[in-house]
Amino acid sequence: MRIAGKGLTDPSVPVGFRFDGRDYVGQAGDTLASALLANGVKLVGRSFKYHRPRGVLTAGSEEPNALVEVLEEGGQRTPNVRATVQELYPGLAARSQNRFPTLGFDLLALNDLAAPLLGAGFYYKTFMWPRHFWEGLYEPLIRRAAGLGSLSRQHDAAAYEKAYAFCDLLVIGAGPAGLVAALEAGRAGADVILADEDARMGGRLLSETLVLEGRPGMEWVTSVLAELESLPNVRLMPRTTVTGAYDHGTYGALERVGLHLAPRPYLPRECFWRIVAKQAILAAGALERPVAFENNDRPGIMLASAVRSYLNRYGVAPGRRVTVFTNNEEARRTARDLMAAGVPVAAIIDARPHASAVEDCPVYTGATVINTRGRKGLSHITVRHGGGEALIETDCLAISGGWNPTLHLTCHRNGRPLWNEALAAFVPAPGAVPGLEPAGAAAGIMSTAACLASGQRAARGALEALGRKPAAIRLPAAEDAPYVIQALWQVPHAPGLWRRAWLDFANDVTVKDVKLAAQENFVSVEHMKRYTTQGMAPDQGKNSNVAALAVLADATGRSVAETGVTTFRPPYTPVSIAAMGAGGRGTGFAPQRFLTSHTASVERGAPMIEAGLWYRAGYFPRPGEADWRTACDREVRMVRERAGVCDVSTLGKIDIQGADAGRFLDFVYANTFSTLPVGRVRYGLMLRDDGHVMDDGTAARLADGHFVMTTTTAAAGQVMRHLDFVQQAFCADWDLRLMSVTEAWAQFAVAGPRARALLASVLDAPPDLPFMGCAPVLVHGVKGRLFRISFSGEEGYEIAVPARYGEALFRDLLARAEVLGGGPYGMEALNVLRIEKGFLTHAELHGRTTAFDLGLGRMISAGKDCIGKAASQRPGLTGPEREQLVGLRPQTEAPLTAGAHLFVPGEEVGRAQDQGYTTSVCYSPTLGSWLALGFLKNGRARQGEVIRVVDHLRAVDVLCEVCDPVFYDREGEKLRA
Amino acid sequence: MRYSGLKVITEGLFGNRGWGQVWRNPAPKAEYDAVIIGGGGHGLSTAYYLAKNHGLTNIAVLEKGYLGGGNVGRNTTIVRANYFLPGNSEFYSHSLKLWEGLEADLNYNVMHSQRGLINLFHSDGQRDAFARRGNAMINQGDDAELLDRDGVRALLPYLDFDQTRFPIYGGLLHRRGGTARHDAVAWGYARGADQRGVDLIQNCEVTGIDIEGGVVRGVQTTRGAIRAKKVGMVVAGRSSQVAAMAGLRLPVESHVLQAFVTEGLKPVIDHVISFGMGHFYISQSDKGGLVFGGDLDFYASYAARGNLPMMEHVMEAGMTLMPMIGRARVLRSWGGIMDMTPDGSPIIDRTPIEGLYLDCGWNYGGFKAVPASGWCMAHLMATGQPHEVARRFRLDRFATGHLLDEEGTGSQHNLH
Amino acid sequence: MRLTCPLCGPRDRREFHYLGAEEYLRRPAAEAASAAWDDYLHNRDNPAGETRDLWYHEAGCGQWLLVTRDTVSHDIRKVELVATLKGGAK
Amino acid sequence: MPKLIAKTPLSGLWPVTHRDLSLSEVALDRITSVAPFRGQEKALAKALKPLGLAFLAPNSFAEKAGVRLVWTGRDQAFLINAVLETPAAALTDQSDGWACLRLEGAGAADVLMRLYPLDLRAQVFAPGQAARAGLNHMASVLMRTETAFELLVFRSMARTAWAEIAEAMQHVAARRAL
Repeated sequence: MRIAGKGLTDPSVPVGFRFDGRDYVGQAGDTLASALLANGVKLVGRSFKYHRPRGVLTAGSEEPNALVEVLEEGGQRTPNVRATVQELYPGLAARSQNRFPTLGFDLLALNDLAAPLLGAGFYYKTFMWPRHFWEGLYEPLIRRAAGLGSLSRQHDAAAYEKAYAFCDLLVIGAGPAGLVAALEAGRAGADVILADEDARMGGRLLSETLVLEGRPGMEWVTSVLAELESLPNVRLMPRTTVTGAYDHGTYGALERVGLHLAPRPYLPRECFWRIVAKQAILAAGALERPVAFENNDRPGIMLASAVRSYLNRYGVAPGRRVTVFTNNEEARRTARDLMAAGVPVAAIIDARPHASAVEDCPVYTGATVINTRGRKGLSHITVRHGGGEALIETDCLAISGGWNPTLHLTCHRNGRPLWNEALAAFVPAPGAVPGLEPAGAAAGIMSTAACLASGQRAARGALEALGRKPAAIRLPAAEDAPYVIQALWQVPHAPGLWRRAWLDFANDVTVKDVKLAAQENFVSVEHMKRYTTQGMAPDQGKNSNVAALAVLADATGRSVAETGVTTFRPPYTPVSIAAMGAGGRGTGFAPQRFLTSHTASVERGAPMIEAGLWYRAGYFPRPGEADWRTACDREVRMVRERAGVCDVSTLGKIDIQGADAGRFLDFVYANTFSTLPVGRVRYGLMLRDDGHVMDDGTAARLADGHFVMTTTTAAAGQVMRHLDFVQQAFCADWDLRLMSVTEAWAQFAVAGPRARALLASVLDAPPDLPFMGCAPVLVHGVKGRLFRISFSGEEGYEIAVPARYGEALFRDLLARAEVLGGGPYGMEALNVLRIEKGFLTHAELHGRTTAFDLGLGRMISAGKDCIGKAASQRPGLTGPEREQLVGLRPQTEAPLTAGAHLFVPGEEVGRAQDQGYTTSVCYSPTLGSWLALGFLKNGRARQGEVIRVVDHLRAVDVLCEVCDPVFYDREGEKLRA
Repeated sequence: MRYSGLKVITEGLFGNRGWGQVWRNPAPKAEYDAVIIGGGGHGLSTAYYLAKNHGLTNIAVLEKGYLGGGNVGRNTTIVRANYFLPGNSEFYSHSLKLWEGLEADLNYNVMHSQRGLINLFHSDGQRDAFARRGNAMINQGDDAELLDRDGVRALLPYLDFDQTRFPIYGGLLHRRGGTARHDAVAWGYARGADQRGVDLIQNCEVTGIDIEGGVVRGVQTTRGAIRAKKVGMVVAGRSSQVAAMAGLRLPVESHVLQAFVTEGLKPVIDHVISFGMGHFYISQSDKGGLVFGGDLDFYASYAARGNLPMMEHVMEAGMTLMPMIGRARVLRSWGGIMDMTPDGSPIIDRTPIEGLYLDCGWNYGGFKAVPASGWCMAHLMATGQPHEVARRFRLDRFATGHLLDEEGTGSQHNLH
Repeated sequence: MRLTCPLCGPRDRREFHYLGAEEYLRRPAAEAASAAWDDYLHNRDNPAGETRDLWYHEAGCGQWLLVTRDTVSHDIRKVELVATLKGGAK
Repeated sequence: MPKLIAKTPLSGLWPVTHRDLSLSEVALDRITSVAPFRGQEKALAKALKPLGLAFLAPNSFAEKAGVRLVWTGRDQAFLINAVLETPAAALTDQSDGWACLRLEGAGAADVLMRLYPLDLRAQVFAPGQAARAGLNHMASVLMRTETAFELLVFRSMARTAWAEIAEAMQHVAARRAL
């Protein structure tokens, strides 16, 4: 019920919205919760386990009950939205969740009847028989009953973003302490960010009828905000929750950029901020907590502070006849505010025996609420007082069990809060997060005047740390009433199977559950939490943890301080995966690397295959070719018989210059390079420090002190990092410069019997290179490099030009190759060509292989030290037990698969009999046979043996002959032609 | 007290007053036949099997905090037997078989849910590597199926098959893979060990290991000295510190691994999905939270908490693979301390000190190993001989080169 | 988490690649005993407290850094360029 | 004789404009990595003198008559749009390895602070400053001139960089439209 003249919402701007299929009207400035309450809607959700009817408990993000799904056109929806945070916008559509079929009639409410059987941890003790019923029956039923809202299963196509921000001082929370802190620091010239979770800054001042400097608190808020906005060094970030405190002044924060509006194109829904702050002030206030008593979870039972928020900020009376139940002085303001606004207050129930009774309504002191009535909305409460009991008719009970400082961020770096007996609350431990100073209620400072002073003090501390002078702002006069509280966690109720007092509303954890945990010796707080699920719901125990600890302390005869506390971990409030993962959708997850030949390849219909971050052409189909194999076979034959062109620019290329360049290569390669003549190229094997093969490639000597090294595509980054390390750690005083030039060159393999002819047509003065020679060339007048190297086994060259000419040269080479009966070839043919030749890729160099395994043991030069040499000589890395590289040729025409395992024919097929595995297979059109490379125990000594190749997954079981891994042109005559 | 559905009903109808303590709170005795340092999953299962399989009941588990407070209570609960190197295969296979009988054995519902694990692959090369793995699993006697793209689509229709950065080529399905309720595993073993007479001593930190002439004599603790002929160090996450008390320097580096859980949601992900290209894996707990994680933060740390870069990377991976989870909200993030070894495989072995045994180096795969680790460590401690399925988990294998490097990333501790 | 690169200044952790403990700077002589290589490659003090380890400013200047920091609090005490360590790598 | 046609890394893309932000490709003629050999710093300084440039302090660049020298690492700088020949330094042609993007207009720093983990506000990252830093997942060299940000990214990734900056521009523009 809206109260005319109250609140900060705008009655002149009606906002239509929909909840559970019904249309309502609220006002600009409303949250969904305030608008529903204004429309008299009290039942907004069902509880997690017992499906008890639930209403709004709070007015903030800590809300445990009023969780809804927000619906969008097209079927997308957002589950578990706090109605207390969701701002109203025209057309907002929401519905209740975790109920079937409707909120009013929920069949799963039967669980409430079975409650005696569903106590803490009941599921650990049952559902064990028969065994397969768990996955088949019990678990699916439990899964369906559990959970809260539901995802739509549609891809989330909305816009999200992430951003970085930096400041001298981050002020978290824009209540009285935060505003003062920001103003003090802002006027002092510090670079300030003021972040507040609410859409509107002001904190509790928005919800209270407090007076500052003799004027309504809101006037002070407005004037401070106006000044802050005018300061260029202050940045205001409303709707921004600081969610985590991380190392070295880094904070995570979630901004609700567009959630208060109907979706619009390009406007991010949310932004996840990474804020780096030299200093920070935690002025996040405090959260009021309920009291556990029988049936304290009914719709209409609300925190006292929330009642004041709805009344004073939203102009909504949450009930027609309100009662207040408190253990502290402050909550009694609720009754006074309500009465001043003309809302009848049926009674104040104050648990403190010596509390005053000044309000103009019945006041029961030393009294407690012991039970309530009203299934879908509160109707009555029962009060016990001075030996008697009274039944009071009321539709809204405002409760307050005191306040818990919002200290969560101070725990994010493993800080443990301290128990403060006077406040009956935990307060932040000093220095818990370096550079983060709690202020105001977050530090356990409760009066408005003290909060203001505390904010100023914290800001001055931060300014001092920043080396700035304080601004000495004048603080407004404000109330300074002491915070008087008498701890009250639970009101005992009579025994009874269905009698329960709730602690954790969101997870349906009751006092009984905590006591049962204690009875079963789950007495560590962590055990109690995990056994009962206390504090593990969406509110992460913000409403209930402290009371649950107190109940556990009581049940185990310890003090709260002795009992300890569970840990608050980030995020403070839940963060959507889409926001923290912004940019990751689709191809955004990792950069795409495109070759200069990309467009030309796509034009020819080549499928572009991911190779690491690169895209490479798989094959170049010709009209009439039925499948990739046909194209691949043709391309292989083309290279073997004519000439093929393939873009190999993805190989890593590293420029190595300096007098010590050769010496350096000797150190990082297993074999020797310092003896390589200028104009020659050598194959190099690079080991990891632990003696296994890291990578292979070539290095060409362009000049005396100038080499260019190539790496495999996959290992390019790793090799660069490794070379930098070796240089800086072990060769820092050598004359040596390293520079990646991978991107600078477009490089094409030109291979086949007609390769020389093809090259002659593009080179201005074709050099006569020997095998493994290199030379500078002019390619149609452009300075390039030519290497005579081959990964195909044919006479082969790699021609490199500056990348800007890559596309043009690729097109030119293709056109000329086609004249010679050749053309482009892709990854598939490249792979077949290299398998035929027994050349290696990372299928073989998979990180577990050694030079010995590959038959390259002799490449480890005996005459010099190199990275990996010592470790490669460990006994486990050589010998007949090792699986060694072999070739495998089937005795039939049956296809082979990679990843199959090898067995001795006639022996059992099992792990103990495993002899090895295949790594690469192909159909060789050259040899008319399937071929495989693989690793076989003691394989080099077993050539000629027949081995059984078994792939259970793809139903392959083939006998193969073990042979040399080089299937084609073993003598290398073609290469050297 | 035996647990059963009937017992739950009868107790429930009588106000649950009859449930007794799940374990005792014994005071430490001056001497035990054996003590196990570490009351986590592995320590508790070691104690359980020492008592059950070897009849050793005069033993104690010493836990510096609360039982199950380490990585057994802060992991992503995945249970699988999909290793491919001899030495690992048989061990994890054995572990999975123990899992399959665990509820009946412990009379405790650990909610072991064999909902199927799918490892996605994104290139021909990855498919071949997974084929090698899957065949090794079958050779070992476990289950594996190779799914093509359509096969994956049939099981996981909500993945982004069209736009994701690394297209889905298929997946390796391990039907017997799944999840379990992590805390329950610790509690179930603890209860079982306690029932067999094992003393579970909480809030008892070991501060020294007594060694005389190369032979272990007992331990010093915050609750006094305890003599023991045999001492097992089962403290993954803190192995280096405890081993240092015995003068040992281990091939272990401690790293933080983060994990995440969302708010509760109605069932939406029915399997365990692993997205290797993005270092991302996910399942949905029975309570409804999406439980997921990624790679290490990569720097040595004992902070049991992580930082944003890896967190964001994990979320980005989730968004490229299954953008339907975008609206789910991360409720909590946490970190565990991982014993990372130079080959990514664990150590269950004797030490140079007689009577002192070591179970450590679980990298980030310790949860699924809890049953077999305890089984094998108990065998080692009771008989002095390594168990057949754990015989390759030797401490000296790094020096000798008999490595178990499933990832093929080499001796850098944090790359496994 | 942030590291101050001696050349580039304070930077976000995401720009750095981590290798491992300082031991990697103490490469034994080629002829050293296998135990020395085992210590170099595998065995670590792995302290819960102050440690020195190696980071690479991969997205930045490409320098390897020796970082003195605390593995429990994550405090960073010192960052040095590996290439200019006094007396070279130790 | 046939002539090879040169293409810039982002050829085919037109400048993108959102409100007053605009993104365009800058065609650079020549980039040379200059890394003085051991003990050759003075000789290199001499060689640079005719260009009116001196080797730089980290995180900065200098420009003279259209020739720019930008710090890119320890003992390393990129010389842009000039020819240098000297035995005093390892010279590596990087002309074709990088794409150069220019972002200008109000809010340019806001856009880039969605992708770079750097404080790029003018009072912190002023004209003349440079940084080697990650543009989201990509290596880059970032420079601020009097009027714009200019950044180098690897040629093969230039389209990703372009798309990511353009998307951030859209977001910033949509926010400003509120």
